[in-house]
Amino acid sequence: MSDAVLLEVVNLSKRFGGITALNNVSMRITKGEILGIIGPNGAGKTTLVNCVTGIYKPDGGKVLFLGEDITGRQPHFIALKGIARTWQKIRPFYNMTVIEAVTAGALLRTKDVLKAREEAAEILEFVGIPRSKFEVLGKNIALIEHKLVDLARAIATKPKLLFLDEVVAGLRPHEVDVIADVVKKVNREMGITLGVIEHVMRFVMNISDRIVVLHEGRLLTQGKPAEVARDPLVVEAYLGTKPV
Amino acid sequence: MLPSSNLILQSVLDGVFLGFLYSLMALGLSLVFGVMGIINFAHGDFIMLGSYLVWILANSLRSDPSLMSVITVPLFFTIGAAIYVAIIRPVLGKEPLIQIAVTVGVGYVLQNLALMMFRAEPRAVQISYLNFYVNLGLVSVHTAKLTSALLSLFIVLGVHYLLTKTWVGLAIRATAYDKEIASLMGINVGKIFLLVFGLGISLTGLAASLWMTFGQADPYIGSSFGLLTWVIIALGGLGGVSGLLASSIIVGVIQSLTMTLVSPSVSLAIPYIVFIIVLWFRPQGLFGKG
Amino acid sequence: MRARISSFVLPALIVVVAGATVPFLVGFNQYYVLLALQSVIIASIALAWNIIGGYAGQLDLASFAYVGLGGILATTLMTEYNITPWVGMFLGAGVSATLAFFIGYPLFRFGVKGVWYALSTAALVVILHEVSIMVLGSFDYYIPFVEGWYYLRFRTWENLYYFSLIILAFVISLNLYISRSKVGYYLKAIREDEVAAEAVGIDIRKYKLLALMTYASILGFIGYIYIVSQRTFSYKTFDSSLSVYIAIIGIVGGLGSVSGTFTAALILKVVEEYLRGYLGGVLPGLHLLLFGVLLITVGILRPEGLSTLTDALVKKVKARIWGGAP
Amino acid sequence: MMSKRSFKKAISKTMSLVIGLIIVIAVVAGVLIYMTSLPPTPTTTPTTTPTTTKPTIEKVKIGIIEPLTGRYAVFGQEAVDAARLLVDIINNELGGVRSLGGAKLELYVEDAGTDPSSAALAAERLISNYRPHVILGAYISRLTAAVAEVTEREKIPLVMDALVDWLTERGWNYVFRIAPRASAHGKAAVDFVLEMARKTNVTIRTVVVLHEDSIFGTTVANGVRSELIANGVIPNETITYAYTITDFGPIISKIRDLNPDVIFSVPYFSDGILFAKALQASGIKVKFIAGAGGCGYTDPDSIREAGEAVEYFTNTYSYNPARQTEWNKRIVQEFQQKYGKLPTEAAGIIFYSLMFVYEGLEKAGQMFPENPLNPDNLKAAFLSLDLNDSNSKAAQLYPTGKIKLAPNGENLYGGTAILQVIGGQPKVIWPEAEAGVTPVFPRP
Repeated sequence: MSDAVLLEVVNLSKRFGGITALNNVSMRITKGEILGIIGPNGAGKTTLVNCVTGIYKPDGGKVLFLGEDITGRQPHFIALKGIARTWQKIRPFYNMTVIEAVTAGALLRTKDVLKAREEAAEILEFVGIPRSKFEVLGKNIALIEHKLVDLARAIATKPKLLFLDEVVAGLRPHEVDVIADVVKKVNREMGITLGVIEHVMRFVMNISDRIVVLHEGRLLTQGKPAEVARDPLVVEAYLGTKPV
Repeated sequence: MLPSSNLILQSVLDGVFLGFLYSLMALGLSLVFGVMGIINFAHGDFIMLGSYLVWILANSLRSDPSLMSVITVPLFFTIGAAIYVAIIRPVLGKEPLIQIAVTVGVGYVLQNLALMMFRAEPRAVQISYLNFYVNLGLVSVHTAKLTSALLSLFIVLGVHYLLTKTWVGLAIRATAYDKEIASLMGINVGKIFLLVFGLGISLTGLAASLWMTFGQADPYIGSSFGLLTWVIIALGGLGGVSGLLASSIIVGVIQSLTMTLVSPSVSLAIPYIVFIIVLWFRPQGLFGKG
Repeated sequence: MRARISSFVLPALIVVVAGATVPFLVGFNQYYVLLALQSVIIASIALAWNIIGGYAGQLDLASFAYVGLGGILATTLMTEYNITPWVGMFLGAGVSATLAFFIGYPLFRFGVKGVWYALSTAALVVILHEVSIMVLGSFDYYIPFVEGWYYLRFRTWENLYYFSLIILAFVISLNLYISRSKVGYYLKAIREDEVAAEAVGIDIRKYKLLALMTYASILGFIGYIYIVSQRTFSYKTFDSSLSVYIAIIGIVGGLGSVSGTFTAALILKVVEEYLRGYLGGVLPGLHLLLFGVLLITVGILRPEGLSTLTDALVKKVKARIWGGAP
Repeated sequence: MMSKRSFKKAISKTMSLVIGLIIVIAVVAGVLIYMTSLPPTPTTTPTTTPTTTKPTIEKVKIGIIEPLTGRYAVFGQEAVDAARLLVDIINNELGGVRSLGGAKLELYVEDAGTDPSSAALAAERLISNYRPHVILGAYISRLTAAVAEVTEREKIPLVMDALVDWLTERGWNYVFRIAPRASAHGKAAVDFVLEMARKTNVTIRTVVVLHEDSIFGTTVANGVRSELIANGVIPNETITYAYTITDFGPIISKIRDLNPDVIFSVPYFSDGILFAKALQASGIKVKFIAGAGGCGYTDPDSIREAGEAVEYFTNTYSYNPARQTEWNKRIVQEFQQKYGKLPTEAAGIIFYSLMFVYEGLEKAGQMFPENPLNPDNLKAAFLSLDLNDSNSKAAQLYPTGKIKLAPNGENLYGGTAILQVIGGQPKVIWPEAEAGVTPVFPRP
């Protein structure tokens, strides 16, 4: 694992009306790691990813990817640079078949549709979608399959960095384990750096190399999973705002 | 020949009156779109249907069209509720294109139903208690228009009061804000939707009664009203009664001035051009809650 | 590779060959030939709409803005400057595509979509309608009778029909080609979810604009054929209800389905003509009323339109031809 | 872009050869079959009518293409009603076409729809199904043009009931128009007003032309304007509006501002009623409102709906329902009996047009006994007629009482009557007033 910085976020801020969703957040993601991004509801996790991937234009600060300033660029440009993502609320292509949806992702790096389809098939098999499902329309598959297809679609763009936004939300425990295995495989076998936004602590602690904690739009702390879990600030943030 | 300042003043006044009526026409659409997220392309055609109904009623009862609202409002509420159950409910939450397709279908049916029943010639009600002008020196005021403008304003403010000050209004606004949270709070979202769609359609029945005090019905007025009310919503944004009134008056005045200063043949082109350009620069104000 | 090429050229070829036999089958009865011509024109327009409406999912209600603009330009060039429509139609396509660019660029740039896109395009037709009243006045412009291929104007309808059949074939292959190409995948992804599409690297503005301009230029090209089949043009050529009608065909046929849209265009045109011919005097507007009902039914019960039926049929035919492999 | 290169590469040589071969074969075969099958098709044999040359002609087929659906259906329906009545009268009361051995007329009705596409289809269908000897239609100019192209190709005489001027100016060989052209309506309105102004010593300083913006309204209004200018009166303002106008407010404001002495108005239908009522409500004093173009103001429906508001308004008419000739009184009465309303313009035009066709057929039977229904013979017969009240029923139905066609098919004596609403009744006041009626000018 090299220590080369892949993504650097400097003093990033984002406001919605009177609410500050991100307040001077600075952080780094290094090449090859799995970074867990956690925090209670409304901590600004998704906003952070949205600002990095160009969905939102940040109000202040910088986003550097491989040293290049990509602050406020359009999402498709950022995707082309090599940052992909999945969505907290799944965003499937309902009226396209599974293979078509992933092919659309693969077409970012090639113009040849047949080649893209082959790549898509490989990736789908890699994440564990059987060939028999390839020609099924997006609206006819189960939630866990949606999550995997979404993931495959993002991987198909051949990203250097992939953000997973609450990828296991709504899944049953054994399904969470399936996703955890796939995510680790993506990191190890494909060499894709991952930013994992998560609510489910067991999942994120299990797979992450390192964890950053956001709270009320600020960076609260960061470190190894075990350290973070013991940090009193984190415990307070979680217990204080979200009585479970 | 240069238009006199009198003429301009008069046109602006006419436009303002028309604008108030437009605000009533747009109110129902705004409610349905804002609360339910339903894109109703048949809204104008309901005004058309109402106008014919008023034409029949007023001529057979030999009475003023505005009084016909006593009949049209409850009737249209029922029609609206029925259409909600039969046609709108199945497409709730579906992609916009499907909603548009379905409501365009409803509009098509209404328009051609009217064509079949009433043929194509425009119809005007012949009895109106208010069809005279009052001369005020610089300008003169058409009493029918003044009355419909005042009544429209009154109703728009009344609905605003209903939405802001009553429990039902609160429930409606909560539903508009977030369906799921509203239903968690014990609000029957299905009932609210039924109510809102019924209310939206009944407001077209009311607008039609006022419209027929000086306008005429024809199977095709629905399309121009439909587009015009959408333009008003686009300009005014959702939610605010003041935005609705302001944009209605702007559209009314632009239309009126175009008619006197350019040509009545092109009275729609300029509001539409304004609409398209506003869409470019204020898209954030147009998508409501976003 | 071979299967791929034939898969978008062959269907068009079949349509041309089958279509070319129609005049012979009806014994050159001008009524049926004209009906076939009008059906082919409507089908071509609806299939062009399929690119922006079906693939890219933008509910465009401005088809006759582009048909009218391109057609009126080509016609005027012919009547005023004796420029052959063979040139004029391409210029018409260019002008329509230019209009599409100036409309589409800001709309897509500023993220106007969904209902607002539909309304903007509906407004565009009305604007052109009213502007053309100012420019053209309220006159009918009759295309003087000059026969021959140079003018693409004929006494009988066969030649124009064959010509429009070739346009239809081109539009069909273009549709099929797009649906199998990168552009097609991208447009469909945009239709399904613009945000997700952009996140996988699709420049949604560029591709939507590309779809819009392709659609507009086909319509601008067909414009002359449409006007010459009408014999006159006027401000009424910018027809909003026909523009909505085209979108209805696309939706009833099934978004993005070539066979569905084609079938819907033929069926609706024939039903319309049947009702006019047999019931016209009895119940005016009946066919439009039926279309409205059809549209509601499709919207509620079968959002995929006719496409499931026609696609199954096409698959069967394909299986016959290639012995199974799709 | 990407498509071209991969496309080219992708087509293998054999594939392109096969495709090319199929296209060539299809085209060659198509052209060959087309060429060889040309002669026997009906489309290229228009000169021989299917009727035999022997004198036993049992029926003469009359086609009528009118808009029966959509916006213009009101007019088309009335025209067809009128045609049905007249065919009835001709067959039963007049004994058919006597010079053709009492051949009966047979009417074939076709709906022109609302646009040129459907009108052309209607014409093709009517001809391929029935091949009428004469066709009438189609009220709206665009629809008529689409029909005329077809009838011209098939050499079937088309008697038009559309009034717009240009229809007789296209060099078509088989079109005829008995009815006065649109600009004649405008001219008549101006001539009448100027004549009355001279007689009553009223000075006209300001004139406004107000018209609906369809091609018909515009052509009539152009007739008004050119006649005004020819007489040295420059109209101060021309206001146009779409006849679907819903609110006259802004126009009334403008008229108040201009304060005209005379308004020449070309309404379409109930926009006239709406305008009259708005003008009445406004209290603006205008010396005279002269309508032109046959619709609105003076027809019975308008008077019933607008009441007081249209008192003393005038309008020009292609037809004069009050004309006191034997046949006009008779047909108006029968129309009223059968349909329960007075005939308006749309019916009137069909009355005299169809009666003219009937008299033309009689003439053709006399002139060309061996082949009376040949289109060129029919045309010759039509052009040779010189009709007036004493020798013709058609002329008795016509406002000017005279019909004679010019070589382009236009009636040389095309003219209109002017009606005025007096005491809630439409009265003919110009060119000759009905018995006991004097025009009211200016409005009191």
